[in-house]
Amino acid sequence: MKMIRDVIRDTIDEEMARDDSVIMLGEDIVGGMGSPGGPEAIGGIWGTSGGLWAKYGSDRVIDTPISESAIIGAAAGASLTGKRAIAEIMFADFIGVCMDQIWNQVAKFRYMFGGKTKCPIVIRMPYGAGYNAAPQHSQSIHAMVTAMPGLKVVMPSTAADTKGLLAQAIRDDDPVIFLEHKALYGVKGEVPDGDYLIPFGHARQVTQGDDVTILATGMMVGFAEKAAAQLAQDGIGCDLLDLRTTSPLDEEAILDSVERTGRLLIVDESPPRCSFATDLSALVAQKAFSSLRAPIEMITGPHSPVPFARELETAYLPSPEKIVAAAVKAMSYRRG
Amino acid sequence: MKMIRDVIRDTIDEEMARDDSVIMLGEDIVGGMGSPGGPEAIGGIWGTSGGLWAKYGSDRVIDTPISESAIIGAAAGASLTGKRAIAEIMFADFIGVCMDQIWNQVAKFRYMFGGKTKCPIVIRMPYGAGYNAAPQHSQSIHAMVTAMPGLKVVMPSTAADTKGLLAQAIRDDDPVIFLEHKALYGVKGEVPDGDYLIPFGHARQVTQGDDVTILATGMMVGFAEKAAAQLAQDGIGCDLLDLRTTSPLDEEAILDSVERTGRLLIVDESPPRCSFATDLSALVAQKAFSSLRAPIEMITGPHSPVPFARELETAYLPSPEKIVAAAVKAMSYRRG
Amino acid sequence: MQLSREALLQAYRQMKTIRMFEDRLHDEIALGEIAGFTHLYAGQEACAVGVCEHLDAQDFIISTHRGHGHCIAKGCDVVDMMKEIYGSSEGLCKGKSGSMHIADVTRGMLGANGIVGAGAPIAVGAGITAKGTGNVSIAFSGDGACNQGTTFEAMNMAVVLKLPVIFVFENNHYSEHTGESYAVGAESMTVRAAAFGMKAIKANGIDFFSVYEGMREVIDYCKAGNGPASIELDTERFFGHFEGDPQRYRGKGELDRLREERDCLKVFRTKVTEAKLLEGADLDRLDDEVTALIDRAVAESKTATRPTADHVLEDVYISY
Amino acid sequence: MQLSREALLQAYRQMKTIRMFEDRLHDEIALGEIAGFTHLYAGQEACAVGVCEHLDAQDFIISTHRGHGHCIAKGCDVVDMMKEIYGSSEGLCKGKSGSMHIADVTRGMLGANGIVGAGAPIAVGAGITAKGTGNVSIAFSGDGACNQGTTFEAMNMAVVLKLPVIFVFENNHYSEHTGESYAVGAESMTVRAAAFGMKAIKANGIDFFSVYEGMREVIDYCKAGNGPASIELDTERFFGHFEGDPQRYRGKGELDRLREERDCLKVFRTKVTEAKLLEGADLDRLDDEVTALIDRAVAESKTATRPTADHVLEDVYISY
Ligand SMILES: Cc1ncc(C[n+]2csc(CCOP(=O)(O)OP(=O)(O)O)c2C)c(N)n1
Ligand SMILES: Cc1ncc(C[n+]2csc(CCOP(=O)(O)OP(=O)(O)O)c2C)c(N)n1
Ligand SMILES: [Mg+2]
Ligand SMILES: [Mg+2]
Repeated sequence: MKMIRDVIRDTIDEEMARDDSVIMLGEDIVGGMGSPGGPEAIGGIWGTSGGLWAKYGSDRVIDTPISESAIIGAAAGASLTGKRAIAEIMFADFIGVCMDQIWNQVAKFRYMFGGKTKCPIVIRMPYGAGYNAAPQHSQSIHAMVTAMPGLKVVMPSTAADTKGLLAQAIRDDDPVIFLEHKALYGVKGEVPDGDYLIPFGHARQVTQGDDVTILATGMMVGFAEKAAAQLAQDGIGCDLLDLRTTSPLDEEAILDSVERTGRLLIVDESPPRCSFATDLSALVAQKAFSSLRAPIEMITGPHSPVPFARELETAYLPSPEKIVAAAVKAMSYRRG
Repeated sequence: MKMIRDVIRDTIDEEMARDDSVIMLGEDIVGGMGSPGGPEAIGGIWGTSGGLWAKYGSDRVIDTPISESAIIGAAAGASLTGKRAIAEIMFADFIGVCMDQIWNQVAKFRYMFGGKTKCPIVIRMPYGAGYNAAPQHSQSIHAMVTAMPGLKVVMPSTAADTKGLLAQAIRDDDPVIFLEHKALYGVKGEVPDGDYLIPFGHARQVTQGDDVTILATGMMVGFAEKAAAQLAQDGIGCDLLDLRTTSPLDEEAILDSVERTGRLLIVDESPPRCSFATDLSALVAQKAFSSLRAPIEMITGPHSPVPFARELETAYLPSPEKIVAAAVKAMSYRRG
Repeated sequence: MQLSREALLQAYRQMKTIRMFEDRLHDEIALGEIAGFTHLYAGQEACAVGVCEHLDAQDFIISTHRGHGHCIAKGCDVVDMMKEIYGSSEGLCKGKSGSMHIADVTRGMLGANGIVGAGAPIAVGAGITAKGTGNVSIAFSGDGACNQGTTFEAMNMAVVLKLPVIFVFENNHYSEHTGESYAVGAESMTVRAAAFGMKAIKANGIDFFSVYEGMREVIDYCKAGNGPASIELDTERFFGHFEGDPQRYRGKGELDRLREERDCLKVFRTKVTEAKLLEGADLDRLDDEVTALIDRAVAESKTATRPTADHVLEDVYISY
Repeated sequence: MQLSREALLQAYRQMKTIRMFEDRLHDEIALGEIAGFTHLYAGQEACAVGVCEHLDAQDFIISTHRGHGHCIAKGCDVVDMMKEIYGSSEGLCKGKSGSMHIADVTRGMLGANGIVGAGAPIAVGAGITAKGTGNVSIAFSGDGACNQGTTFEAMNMAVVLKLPVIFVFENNHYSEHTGESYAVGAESMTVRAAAFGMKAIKANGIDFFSVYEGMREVIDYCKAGNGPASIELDTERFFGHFEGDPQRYRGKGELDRLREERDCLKVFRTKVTEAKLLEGADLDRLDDEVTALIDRAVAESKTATRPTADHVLEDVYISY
């Protein structure tokens, strides 16, 4: 059993040991640079890089000033020229100060350069609400990056998946956005030893059932699992898929499931408009229309920033209760 | 009859004359600052600000260095403190270098500050493909900004709407993203004289029909109009709605129409994932499910950057032909 | 030192209010009473107060993630601030914002800000509003924030537009856990700011009088229409970067030494009493006053109304 | 001037190739043969060539929206470049990129770039790769791009990480229609760059030899492990900002004067012939060679294979 934050550290460690071209950049990922306590007084504010600087040195574990555009740009330039850079953006919310480098540079290099180059970069971004971290430190940005052609987007929900998907991300030749839910860092799970890779675009079947399909990622998977357990007691069988990667997307698993259940719930942490939830809904409304027996229900945040106060943030977030209610609604739907 | 670029200039002029607090910021919006030819040698690279500097002076028509974050930040700070700033970002594609100011600052001020302030800013952004301007100068960003709570998003398609919606945007107390399709600047149309405001959230009915609902915005409206004319000849009646604003959205008009037609085509210029097209699809799949008689069809760009070459860009974009084909497909659908 | 007795008392009251606000928050957070990320300002009081004592409600400031001190110094209601940090709907921002986004635009306080470097461009905009009115706009930034692209853009734009903007750099020598000497590649942020084409000076950020005098100089410069200026304040933070930070990046005994030798409140007390401008008893009275205020703020916050689910969608828009 | 005869001929060939490439494009664009936005480099040839003649394929450069000159100087295939600008699938980037994104990473050319200021951070990354190898990484930027936050961040980060990165600022005195004196608030971009903590020099951007010598100085400095450097090149652009620009921001007669007095090709020819390093006939021979090359490039481009719809989704990913 290992905490997800340690899985991340250990996986990076293994990949850095395996391949000299892997480097890491970010703010305070060493910690203590230029301070009396000295380097690695800390080892990353998320505890995901402890010990790496001591092992691999300043040329491979690179602490940077607060300059997110330069962090992504530097990781991109290094990855274009032979490295495999892992960039850490301390909070996904900071994508706003470095989006051009992600969207117009990293995501488009290969296309713009006629397929003659690669940019094997991993951009790690802790994301998500649940910490009362207020509007600028609580956001989920997976829709924004999933919308960007040229990026792959990963959202692990378990310790084992974190290892398999992160190793895959680092070895992948395409740019990968690796989204780590802040609330999951402390969660523990079994992790396979040795080389362990999970290919992108393959959903994980969490629970099986024939009544309702539930799609979720990241922290929402646990919420949906709780809801599914409750629903099972009430005799409603849930087919819960943890999508693992939003781009590429396991369309097949989704469509197969909906064809079986005829009902779809989508659980998504971000606000509803132009979201990953709408993306999944549209997929099914176009490609599995004839199987649908009820309206597609989306359980998402509202169209508002993530508020600070505990009561407000709780009201903002999806919850097992809201999922259960939506499932009951879908089950009781009769075409009018 | 007036070209849309002139409508924009004239509307800004009228609003600046009407209200001293209206100011304007952007790169080269005066043109010729610090050059031998002198100020207003140009008047904006899009021709949307000619003559305004001469009329209103440097304190209200503010030419800036190439610093988009500072442009939006400055417009935001001015708008928080009593001005109504109109910021021009020369191409919508440049949102990547100023997104934090739009997303985490402008959009969230009122919410974060407990509803005790306003930030009446208009951010004008020329967008869209069709000019062979290649991957970094051809994008449509309406999904990204529609997803952001706190912003209103406007996408006019006619000269008259440009006037009514821009005047509304400038007088609106909420932040507005005003998206101008580059290919429409030269399009002419009748424009009402005098004070003319179009409230946000009200779609424009372009054609009426009972067979298929078509939703479009910006340049896509003209494409859909052509398709509707062709389809009318083939006996297929299209209910074409120009949505005008994507946020707020005229849900009522959309749902009413789909309830009548039972078939929905969505025409959208951007890539498909987590897009405005999926947003509309999800709305209908959730709220007008029982009326749907065929899968919802989306005619969008593919999941790729906008390519440069003429043939590629043409293949990338939706077209009247693609819309016609999708309508025919929807009409011939039989639930299997 | 031409400050009146009232002005001196006011400066001390403000600094002490900030200190006690932060000390008390530190304790309450340790008790688990307060949610979210909180960055305490204790140690830097002479900066906020030395700057803001020059300002009135028509002058603008914008702050950082470490914003409580600036808010208090600019006149935000201390009880309402505390309620905000507790997440009450009676809070200054109705519980929507918490520590990191406290604002009161009616007092010219344009908000704390969770995005490092985001404030400086916004201060430029407030400078557009202030231009020609005799008022100024102040951007507070840290030694970490000064490396962010937005801060640089703002500095250049303020120079180009000749705006009355003052960039106040509070150099507390750390950005999170990283030493300033590592992250600022330049000889100093002041040398760098000067090269942008503005007046750029330094002052002693643990000495209220030094900050106050320095600010007078740059404010006069701005008000004379010369465009922006910057001032770097050498200062110290007494708590961790955020609450919970074990501060292993500090040197051995560093914190004890700072609290002993570089406490701006002690420095102030010594100066004014030695110069016989105020008596110790004057200051003690203020200490009591402030203690009562902070006690009341915390007590009221603990019982203040909590927000409810229907508030979530309020105040996203004015009309929608 | 310690350049060999071969080196001089090569420098002239490169500059002339750029000039004729651009002059020809100007004509073809006027004929409506070429789609999209094209920014011509003519006038600045001594900059690209003076820089790149120091480099080999293991050194990296990154360019701007005005990239043709840098591409040619760094060794990109001229015919393939022309085909790209014509949008052929035989183009260097298969017709996906056009003028604004031409790249050839195998030659260390990391791309023209349509986003002003985007290149400098990427050059920092190439500098990470170059560090310790004896190679360097070059970021070309304009007098407009030097005000972008990304450029500033890149400069500071390169200093902090002591990378062999050279910021080459081509000061052609205009960003689009705006004069450099307006948009750069600092005394000069060189003074500002120096204050970031790097060696910062100026050279005469219409004199190949001045650029070449200046570059030698900064490259030596970088290779000695001192970290980054910058060089500002005083230069001129001969065409509009983009093709179609009426250039009303120019002074009366300005363009004629520049073409007469500040043409880097004329300056080069005069210098090398007066110093008897080369004969006019040598250069004329190269002119003919280059004319033939450009003629061939255009002719081949006009008949080259066109891309088809099924190419749109190619090369978005390596595997998906
Ligand atoms: C854009 C952005 N990057 C990183 C962070 C995380 N962060 C918050 S405060 C901080 C350090 C700021 O240092 P400094 O400017 O010196 O201010 P201080 O904390 O010392 O007051 C960092 C890196 C952030 N909030 N925003
Ligand atoms: C982020 C961004 N902002 C604005 C533009 C539009 N633009 C393209 S080139 C240019 C001027 C650049 O000036 P300079 O850096 O001096 O280069 P030059 O054109 O003189 O070569 C501008 C404003 C852009 N492409 N990207
Ligand atoms: Mg600091
Ligand atoms: Mg220029």
